[in-house]
Amino acid sequence: MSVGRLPRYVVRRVLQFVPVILAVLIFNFVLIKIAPGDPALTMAGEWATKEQVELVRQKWGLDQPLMTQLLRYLGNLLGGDLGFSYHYHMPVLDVIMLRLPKTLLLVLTSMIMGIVLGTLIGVYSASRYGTRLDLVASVLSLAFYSIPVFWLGLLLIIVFGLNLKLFPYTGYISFGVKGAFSVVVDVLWHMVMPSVTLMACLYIPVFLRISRASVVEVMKEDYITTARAAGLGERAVFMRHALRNAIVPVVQMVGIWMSQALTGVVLTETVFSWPGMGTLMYTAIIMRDYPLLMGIFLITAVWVVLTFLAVDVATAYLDPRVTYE
Amino acid sequence: MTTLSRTMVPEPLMSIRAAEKSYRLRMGFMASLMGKRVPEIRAVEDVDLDIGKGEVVALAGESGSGKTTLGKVLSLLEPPTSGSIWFDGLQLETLSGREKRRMRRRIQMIFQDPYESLDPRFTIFQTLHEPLIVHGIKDGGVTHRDMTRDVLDRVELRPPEDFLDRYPHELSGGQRQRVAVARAIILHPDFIVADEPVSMMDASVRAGVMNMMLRLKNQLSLTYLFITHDLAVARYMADRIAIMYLGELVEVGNTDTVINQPAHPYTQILLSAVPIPDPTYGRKRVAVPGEIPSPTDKPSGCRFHPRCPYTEDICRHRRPGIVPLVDGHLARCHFALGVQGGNKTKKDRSAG
Amino acid sequence: MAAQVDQVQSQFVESIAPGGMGRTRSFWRVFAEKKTALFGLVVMLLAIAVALAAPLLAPQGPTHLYDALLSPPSSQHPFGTDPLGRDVMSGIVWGTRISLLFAVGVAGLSLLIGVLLGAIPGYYGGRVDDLFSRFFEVFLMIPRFFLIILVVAVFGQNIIFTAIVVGMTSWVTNARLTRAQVLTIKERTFVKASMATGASHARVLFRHILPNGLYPVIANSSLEMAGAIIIEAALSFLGLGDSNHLSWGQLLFSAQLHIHSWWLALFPGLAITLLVFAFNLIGDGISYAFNPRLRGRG
Amino acid sequence: MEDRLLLDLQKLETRYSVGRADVHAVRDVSLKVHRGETLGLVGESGCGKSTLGYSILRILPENGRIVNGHCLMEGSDLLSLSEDELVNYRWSKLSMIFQGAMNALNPVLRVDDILYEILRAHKDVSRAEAMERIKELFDLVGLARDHMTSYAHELSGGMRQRVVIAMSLLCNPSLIIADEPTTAFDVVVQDQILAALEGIQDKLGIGMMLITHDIAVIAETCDRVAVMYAGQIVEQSSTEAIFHAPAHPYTAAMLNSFPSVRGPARCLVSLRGAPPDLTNPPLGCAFAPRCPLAVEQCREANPPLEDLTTDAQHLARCYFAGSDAVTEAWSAEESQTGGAGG
Repeated sequence: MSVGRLPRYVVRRVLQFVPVILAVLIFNFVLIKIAPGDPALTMAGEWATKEQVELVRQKWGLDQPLMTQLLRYLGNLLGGDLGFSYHYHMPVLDVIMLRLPKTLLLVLTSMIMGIVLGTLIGVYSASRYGTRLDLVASVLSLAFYSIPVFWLGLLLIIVFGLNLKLFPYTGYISFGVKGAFSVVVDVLWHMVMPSVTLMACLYIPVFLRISRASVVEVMKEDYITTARAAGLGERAVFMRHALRNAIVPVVQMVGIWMSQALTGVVLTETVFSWPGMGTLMYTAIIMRDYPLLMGIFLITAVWVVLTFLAVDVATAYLDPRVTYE
Repeated sequence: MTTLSRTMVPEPLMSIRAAEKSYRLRMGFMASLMGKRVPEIRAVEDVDLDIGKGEVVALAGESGSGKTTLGKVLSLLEPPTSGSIWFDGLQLETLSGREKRRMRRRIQMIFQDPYESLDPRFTIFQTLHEPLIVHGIKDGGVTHRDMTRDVLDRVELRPPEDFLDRYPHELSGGQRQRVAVARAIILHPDFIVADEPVSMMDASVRAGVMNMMLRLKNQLSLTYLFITHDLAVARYMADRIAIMYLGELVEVGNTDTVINQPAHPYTQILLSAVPIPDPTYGRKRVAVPGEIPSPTDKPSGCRFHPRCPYTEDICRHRRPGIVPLVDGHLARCHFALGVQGGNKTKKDRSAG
Repeated sequence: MAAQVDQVQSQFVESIAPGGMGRTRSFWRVFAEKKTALFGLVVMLLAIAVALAAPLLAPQGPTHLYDALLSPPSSQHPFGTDPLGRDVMSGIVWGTRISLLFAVGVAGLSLLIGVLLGAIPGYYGGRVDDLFSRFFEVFLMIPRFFLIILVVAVFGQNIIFTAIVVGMTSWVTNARLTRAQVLTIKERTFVKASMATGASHARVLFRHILPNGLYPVIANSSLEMAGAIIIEAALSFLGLGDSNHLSWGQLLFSAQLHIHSWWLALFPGLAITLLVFAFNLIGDGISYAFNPRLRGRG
Repeated sequence: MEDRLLLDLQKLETRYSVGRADVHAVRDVSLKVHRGETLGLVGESGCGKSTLGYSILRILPENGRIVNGHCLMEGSDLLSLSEDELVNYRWSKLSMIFQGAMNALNPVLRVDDILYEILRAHKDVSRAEAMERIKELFDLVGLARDHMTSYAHELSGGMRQRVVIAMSLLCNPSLIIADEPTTAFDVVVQDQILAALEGIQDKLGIGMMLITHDIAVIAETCDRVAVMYAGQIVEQSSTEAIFHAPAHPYTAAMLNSFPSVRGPARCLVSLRGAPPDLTNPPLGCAFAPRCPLAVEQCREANPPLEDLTTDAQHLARCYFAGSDAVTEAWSAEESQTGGAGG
């Protein structure tokens, strides 16, 4: 727990992750290269002549051996160059930077609300362990978790968008909105349905169940019995002894879902036409925009690594048995 | 020093010479790639011991003394890191895989926890049957079912038919341990390593299992290495007692001698710590500082010197060899003779 | 530690402590104590019955074109018809077969690969374990759904191929559960006892370790089936389904395009949710029945 | 003697519901513990001795309940206290040392914080005052003060058990119930813990109830002994009387089943069979099926806990109590089994 070791630990962990990211990149690179279809052909367009296709091939270095292509790609990466998107005719990094904030806005908002709500209900449910309320909470959470996000999204659109016309259901902002305040309100308005979908089908059930399960588990520990026997009131037992221990699995679950924040919401983004990373990835795949795809993979991998690291640091902070080793 | 121990037993069934078992600590993949030195634990070091045919030798010590590891090595569960083990004239490390498998028929093991040592998904018959299958015993004139019935009868689980098709969870702890003993004797072994076989039982059941094991020893001419942390149990079961501390044998001798005239300070302290089931006895408590250190970080010189009441300078830097006393009694202490003879003044520090 | 990321559905098995108990007889009793798990079982059996009886329940087949296009639910078409005049209920009835087969195929493949790949590092430990664990970790860093979309979009949209892809990307949870179980059970005394009698590695692994340790994998397989049904639906929903097989997801795909015909979305989605819910309940029940730690004290 | 009375258990009965059945874990137990006295409660696993301890503190698991009896602590009945009153009562009057200290300390809290928390729940103390008290107790149980700021996982098993003992003393209780405080420890550590407990008893003169299965521990530390079998007290007396003239065949068997490192080598007695199923306790004496003395009468009616003296100093639940048959019962049994000895 000594904070002094933290910087060294972070550096070491980041260094450890470099080969992992490299492995992910190479894997994706190879996967894309063995895919059927000729990217040069796709890029040059359907009506291109043979010469034009060759020209494109040469321009992008697609005629080089695979190894050379890979090395060149990695070399460019070191220089901060993620390549150029065929489809958007923009540098890959720029395309991603346009989309990334929108996904983060949607996902982080929904997730934070989901974590808070889910954990509160879960902990309350655990404190009433075995009661009817607890049973209802745990069955309902599983039922909601079983609903496909895109289906709930579709139903919400049909009911609240088309019929009741309460909320907008495509995009993240209405056309022609001006002024900071109006923009914020408009974006929030657009976020309501996608957020509700994400929270209802994923975040609330997941955090409800994990927090409930870990509190229930902790309450069976001997030190809880000891604390009770020692005359600590039920409240103190719960607040001081149970929660601190039960929070660790919840934090790890936050890490798991946070690590999937960028790509885990492709379906929700698709249903609500939210211009985020999910829809971008889908477009990149359908359009065979390989440089963009590689860029997305890279950003995703880095994101995953960072969230893992954050969880490890948080776990070591919360649980003295885990050290920064 | 090896020759000394050999004189103890005229016709040893098993001879252990300079046996050592060390483990490498697991470390991260990355760290091992970076070529960091792997830390090592020497769980057993420099052990010489002879076990005579028909003898019961108790191996006693605290947890962390390495007694279970030595038991695993002797029961062929794990190979020694160095040293040699001779069994009935054969050197075990030189055996081929097939010979080793055949050797397993002659060396069996009984484990501590009867709730753990039987596969919960196997019936008693399946459990007893397994060694017969593994060693390709013919299911002929005497059927496997007969053999299992016979061993159940020997371990006093009667009538055997009532037990064959039951599952372990339907039996009591004592009954399970009897099944474990039955499994150990079904192949007619010569030597049985019993690792704390009675330490998890209630006293009244424990006495029954101990008595049964002694009876089986006589009936089937078995030899036991009986591992225990309880010197009272060791005294009841054993002909000879060997005391372990931090991976070494510190004292070996006949049961009466070790119990009544211990030559190693550690043995004395162990004995003085055993409560006596007699309210009038008035035991003298010899306080010993600290607890047994971790085997990763053993003290220099005599392993026991930081906790020993008689420590002198030599103990801190020189590791004592084995000192022979009368009648095959050995102790690893610079002052073995003095301690036993009482020349050293006891620094009793009765607590309370 | 880094390997905590798991498949989406795995958090329900995470709480299963390694270990194992093997009272097959009491298993059903405990499982039946959980009414919700029984409900899941009933729904699953019902789904199987519907799948088997599809020719009786919807004799015209799922692709028969009726005259009524986009008709709302009526006595003739209880769940309505789609823009081509296909009966939605027939589609759901026949789609049950595809969903179930897909789920079983995916879970089976994932089980096979997972148990094999998990048993090796668990049993041998040491370097082998380090190597495999690292491999699992790297595999977990690849966004799974992303990869499935990529492979299916690029290499083709055959449903069997899709099942294989999904199965091959979902084994990691099984492998990690198996590894953890084998690692623990290997150290248990009854395994040591079997080794001491001279039993072979194969015997020890297949007769003692795996039978005692597979229950989290079994529980996970049920969740895996739930996940597979959702993934198939999701792929179809994105237009990456197999157009030769009318699955529930395919029905939803067309619903997306005819958003005013609410019945197109409602009924297939309900079917998916119900079956997924059932598999989740069953998985929950299995871990509950097998793991004494999830139950109360005493 | 009576003015020194601390705990007076009267006809306590505790049951667990398991499935549809009830396990009669504690049946009609009456006991007294006095100030300055250590009472040993001895019996084998499943005899109800731990349940008795939990019942007194009313910390039974969810499926357990006390169905009958009184538990008078310095005159007030613990069983009639409300949950709130009980919270204050626990630890300030009556504390417990649990079996398995390994898990009795919260792994994510520092030892001093755990202790401070408990002290604060009972007394209005500043942190500094609390730390003084904790230091005092650490000295008393023989723990170095440096360990105050440790986490549980940084301590050895023996040290953790000392922390748990210190914890039980925090609020100056008048009675401590120690449930198998030395089980699972090696003999040297066990001895250190026993020494610490004896030291506490000498210095503080409080009442102590020591629950154990080990009669050697009883012999060395207890003034009086109660022997439990199948949920009942079968014999109760001073330690000397029990060890020298056991009046119940079960006590006699227990005494003869323990090996010792001192005294003459002798054959050990073992019991056949198992204790009765307590979902359906037998009508007669619970020990009868395993007893060599059992006669028809034993199987038909449970013998009462009879006073062998005039002042309730030696009680035994056996029709043969006090006769020589009891002490000789097992020597006959030994020759029967052939009694292989060491």
